[in-house]
Amino acid sequence: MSDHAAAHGHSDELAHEMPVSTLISVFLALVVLTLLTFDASYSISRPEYLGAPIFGTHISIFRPLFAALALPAETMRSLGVPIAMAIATVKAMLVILFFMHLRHDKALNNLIFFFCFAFFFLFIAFVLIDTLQYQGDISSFADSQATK
Amino acid sequence: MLPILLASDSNTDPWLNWFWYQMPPQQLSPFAKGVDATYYFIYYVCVFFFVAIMAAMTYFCIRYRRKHPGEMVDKNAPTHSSFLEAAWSIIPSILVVPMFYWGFTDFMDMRSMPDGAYNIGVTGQKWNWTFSYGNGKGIVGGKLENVDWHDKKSIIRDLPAMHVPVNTDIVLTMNSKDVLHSFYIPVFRTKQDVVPGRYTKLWFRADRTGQYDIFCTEYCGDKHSEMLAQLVVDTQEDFDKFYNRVTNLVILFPDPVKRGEYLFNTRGCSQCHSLDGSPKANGGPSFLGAWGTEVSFEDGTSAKMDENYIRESVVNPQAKIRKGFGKIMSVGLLSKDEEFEGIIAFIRDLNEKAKK
Amino acid sequence: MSEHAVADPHTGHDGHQGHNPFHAHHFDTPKQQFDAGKFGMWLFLVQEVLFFSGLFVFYAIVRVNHPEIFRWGHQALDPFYGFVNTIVLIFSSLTMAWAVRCAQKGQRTGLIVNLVITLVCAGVFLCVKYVEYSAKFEHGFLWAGRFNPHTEDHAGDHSATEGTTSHDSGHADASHAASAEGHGGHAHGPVGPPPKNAGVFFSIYFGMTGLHAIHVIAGIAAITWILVRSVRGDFGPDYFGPVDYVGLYWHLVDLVWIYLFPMLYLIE
Amino acid sequence: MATVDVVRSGSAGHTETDNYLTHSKGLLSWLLTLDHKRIGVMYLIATSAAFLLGGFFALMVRTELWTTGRTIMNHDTYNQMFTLHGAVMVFLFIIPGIPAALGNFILPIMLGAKDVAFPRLNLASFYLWMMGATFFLAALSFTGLDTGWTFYTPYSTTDFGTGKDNAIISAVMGVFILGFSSIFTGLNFLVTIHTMRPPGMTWFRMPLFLWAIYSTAIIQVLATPVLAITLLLLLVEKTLGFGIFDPQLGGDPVLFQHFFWFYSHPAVYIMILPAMGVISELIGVNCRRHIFGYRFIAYSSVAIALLGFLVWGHHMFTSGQSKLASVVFSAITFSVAIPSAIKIFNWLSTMYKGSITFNAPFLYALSFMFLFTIGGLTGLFLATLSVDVHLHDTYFVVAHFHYVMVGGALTSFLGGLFHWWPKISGKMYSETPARISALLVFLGFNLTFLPQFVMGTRGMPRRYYNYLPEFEPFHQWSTIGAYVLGAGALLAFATVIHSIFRGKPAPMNPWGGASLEWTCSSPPPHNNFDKAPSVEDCYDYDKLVWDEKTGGYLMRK
Repeated sequence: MSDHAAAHGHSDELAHEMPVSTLISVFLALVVLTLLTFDASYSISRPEYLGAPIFGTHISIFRPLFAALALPAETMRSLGVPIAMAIATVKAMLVILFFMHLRHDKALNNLIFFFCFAFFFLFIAFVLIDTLQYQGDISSFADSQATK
Repeated sequence: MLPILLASDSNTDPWLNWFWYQMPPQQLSPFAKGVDATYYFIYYVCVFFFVAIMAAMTYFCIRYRRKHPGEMVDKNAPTHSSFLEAAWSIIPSILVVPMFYWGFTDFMDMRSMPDGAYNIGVTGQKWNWTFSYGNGKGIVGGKLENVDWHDKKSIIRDLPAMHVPVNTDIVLTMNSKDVLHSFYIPVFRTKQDVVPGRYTKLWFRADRTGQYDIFCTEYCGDKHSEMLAQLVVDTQEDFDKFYNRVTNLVILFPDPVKRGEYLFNTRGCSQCHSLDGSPKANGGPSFLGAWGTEVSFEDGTSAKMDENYIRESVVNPQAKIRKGFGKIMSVGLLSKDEEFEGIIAFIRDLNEKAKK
Repeated sequence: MSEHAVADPHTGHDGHQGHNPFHAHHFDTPKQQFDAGKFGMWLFLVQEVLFFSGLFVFYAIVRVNHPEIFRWGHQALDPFYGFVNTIVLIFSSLTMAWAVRCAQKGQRTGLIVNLVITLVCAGVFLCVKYVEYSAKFEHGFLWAGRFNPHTEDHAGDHSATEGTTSHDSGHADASHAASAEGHGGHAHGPVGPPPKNAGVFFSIYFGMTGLHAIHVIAGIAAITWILVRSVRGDFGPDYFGPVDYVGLYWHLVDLVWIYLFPMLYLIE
Repeated sequence: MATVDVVRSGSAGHTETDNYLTHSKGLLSWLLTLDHKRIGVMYLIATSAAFLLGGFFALMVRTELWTTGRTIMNHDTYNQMFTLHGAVMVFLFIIPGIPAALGNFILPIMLGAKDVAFPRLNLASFYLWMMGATFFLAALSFTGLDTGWTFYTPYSTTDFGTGKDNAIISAVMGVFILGFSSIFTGLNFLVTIHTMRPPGMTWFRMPLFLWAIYSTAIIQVLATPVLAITLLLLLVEKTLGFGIFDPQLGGDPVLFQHFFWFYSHPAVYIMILPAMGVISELIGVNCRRHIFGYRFIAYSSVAIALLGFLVWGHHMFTSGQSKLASVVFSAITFSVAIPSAIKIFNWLSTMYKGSITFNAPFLYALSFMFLFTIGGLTGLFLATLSVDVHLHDTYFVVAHFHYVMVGGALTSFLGGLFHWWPKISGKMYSETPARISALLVFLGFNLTFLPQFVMGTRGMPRRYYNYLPEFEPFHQWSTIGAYVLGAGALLAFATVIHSIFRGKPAPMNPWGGASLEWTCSSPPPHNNFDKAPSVEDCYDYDKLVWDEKTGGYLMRK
């Protein structure tokens, strides 16, 4: 199934073996991405944030980026969710593909796992669309109660 | 077939009325005819397919019945046919398109509220409906108690009646005080759940007078089945009479104290005046213990709190300002004699209650 | 939740038994058994994802319709704790993946050490959660039905709700530690009065992290079971399915947390 | 026929006496068994008991409705009766009935496997079922479970301050646990079908029953966890006040319906897909004709399973759901009609030029065709937006889903039970009472539910204890029908039980089925197959020969 199998010398290997170097690299990547999430979040929400104080200087990826783009405050706020979710998804993919071996797993296991996310999003999307539509009826009732 | 169906009117068409009891009840609202036409379209499609399938099934059962356990079948009988299978995938797919389309257009009709309609408030609670006219000026309600369920007249007599004028667009703004209910008027083919924490709306227009059933169709507990009401479609004159009757305070509250309490709560008095002796923030003096006492004013004068004083304070609030209070109340909120009678009785009654 | 099948004690012997004591009678080959177990575990994970989906839907709806609740509520959470827990879980994922590798290669000591580290990480995670939860209980930052934030506070502890003194939050030690990590000791007391239904934020917080914590506890039980079997020496290159399956489960727990952390602690 | 070379014994080497029933003895050998056949039998007993319990509640409901006003019980009792009827029938009988009872027994044998992939998990599912059922019985003893099987909020989260609260909590716990039983069963079947097929058993050689169970299992694994989380949220809402569904705490009661139907609509297909699978087998075998359009039926099962996830909002057209969502859900709902229609037409074509025998299983299959056609067609009314607004929550809906669930799932359960009973028990049931039971079920069922369509179109709301007097005649017809139906079902079970004691020993293949379960002895041996069976077309009946001596069919060599 892979070249590691040959190295191990076991003929009918049950599953792929992940090299230690890959595992540690993935771990480090996850840590870096976690710090990046902080960086993005703080760059958006905290004006006084300059970057992570490391080696006597402030290191930040997103702050100079946002500064360069000079986006209006509202736009920047609305970017918070997509950026955080995008980074989280990259992290999740790393975990799924390497820690969970899905990259080397059967196509079927890949299929069902991504299929289930399709249902997950379907669920969220339909419910969200509907509740957004009738939110007005709820808020108008809440307003009428407040004035009473 | 369809034009005949669209024109069919279940109130007058005896053939439709006779047909196998499959009749929905009378149709009254603008969309009821559309709903029924769609209903019948689906109905006849279903009958056609059902009869065809059952006829084929019966024929095969008789024609191909097994005569001996060892009997073998014709080996050349087909085990699939792309043509047939395509046919019975495509034909039903085509047939459901008009069903969806007519259902969709009538539904949008039902759910889009007309402009300038007459508004009635509907409140559902366990287990009765309350109808509110003129923004709460008139309230109609009632409960079923110990009726004879075999006698429809006695049921109707005890039910709260929602009166509406004929040939007028009516919008119901509905809310529930506790759990889910659902407001269902079969003659209008319309129904809407009544949800706590939000408003839901329903509209209709009755094109003839009469009296019709209203049901709660969302299970709401013990006496769900008794959460009924009557819809009374009146002529405009009758409706006006009804409206005057339900908004007439003397009829609604023969007891002046009750009338006063109602006015206190509904005409804004309670926003500034308390009933427990404590002053309200940015408000006026409390009503408790005030009756019959000597009250002093900002200009140094004083007067006894009696009928005339109260009347004057309501009609012209700026005339006498109580010591320690500002010129807050601006407009007289009551105008009719029976209203003054009520609020005076209410304030006087507070003292008597306090004494006890 | 072991999805693997082991030998059936009631079974009569058949041709396949003998070379592996954990090879169940109804599978033709160990490979078939392993694949069946793995497919079963993936299906179980699919089920888990959809199990969590309800809470994510709830989150999405409140988030979209009432962002003010989040803007206010998330300040009550200390990102430092979230950060520590993220690193702890990621690290435990690493050791778990490593444990699987050790099992595959028949390295018993490595397997045991990795599993023990994973267990310790899970324990640390729960301890941090405990500290966080007790702070929320103390300040009355509870779910909607019990939401009752106190502005007055216990002796010696500064209120987390006093927005004006936000730089001096109740979690002083945590904030300092956060600075040490290089992420600024920002305060985490909500600023301003709570918006309407602010408690819903804490319903979401307790709902999501609580369900996740239950999964962590289940994971601890599963890993302990694997550990016992590892000490017994059950696993080797021919048979390591259970380690792999529990590993997959543990990574899913990590996966959920990867989303929960920014969703609850970071996003405004 | 005596001149034809035939195989006399399906699994060589097994004597008549060594089968799964006699393999080991004692109560514990049953309670701790890992044999899918024994677990299937235990499920069969348990779900049949649940059916009788649910049926008892149904008769109580129908008896009370004999007259408007009080007949035999008060409001509260009536509300509990219809709640328990619905909940017991749905969660304890229909959902596990065919997949867990018949499926467990038949699936591995049909597939040519020795067992399901995870025998211990299989036993665990059974005990989870028992645990869930216990919680239900506890709810019964707390008295006052009256939320309907749907547990709609905010009624179910109301703080009643009586035993009702405990009853609701207990029942919700019960359903939660039953959900996991269902998930594990589905998971087990999916893995079994994917990984345990013997050489030669390709996907398109699988009997259609397996395709149906496979599709069902997809739904069980994908949808049931959503029910589980919904009920968990309902529990924390009720006990702690989480503010998810309760408007007073900022929640949204309509959200509960979204959550609930995301599971419960696909759950309808958990109920009907296995039934369709059973019918495919019954029709093929009893018409002795290769099933018509095999691939279309197989694909349509999977299509129904997947489309079933996209239509849940059609339960909510009047709930306060937005117009947009309603329109989208209505449009998608119609798409489910197509695969269902394909199945009906394909079954019908299978009968063409067949050799049709009218044994009890086939009579049940015929009534399935009749009843499910009505059930399916009346679904069109309810998928149509404007018509549904009128019919929603009336007896029309009640009649519609009973035509699907009872007319579909119950008749195929009984049909399948008779069909595989010789295999399960090794005994032949007596044909005449079985046929009479089929007739009674068919007539009683129609008498019960046809009048309900009429009432529904005339606006009679469901879940009513009292009703307007004009509906009384319809209710009385309905009640009479219910008793006939009940008698039919009892007769069916009595016939089956009678055969255990008095039935003739069953031949290996009494009906002439060509799928693998008919190639092992009746009852099957403990290990099903000693060596992987050779797999051929499971709908090719030419290879079978009638054997007068044993009263069954034998395989041509």
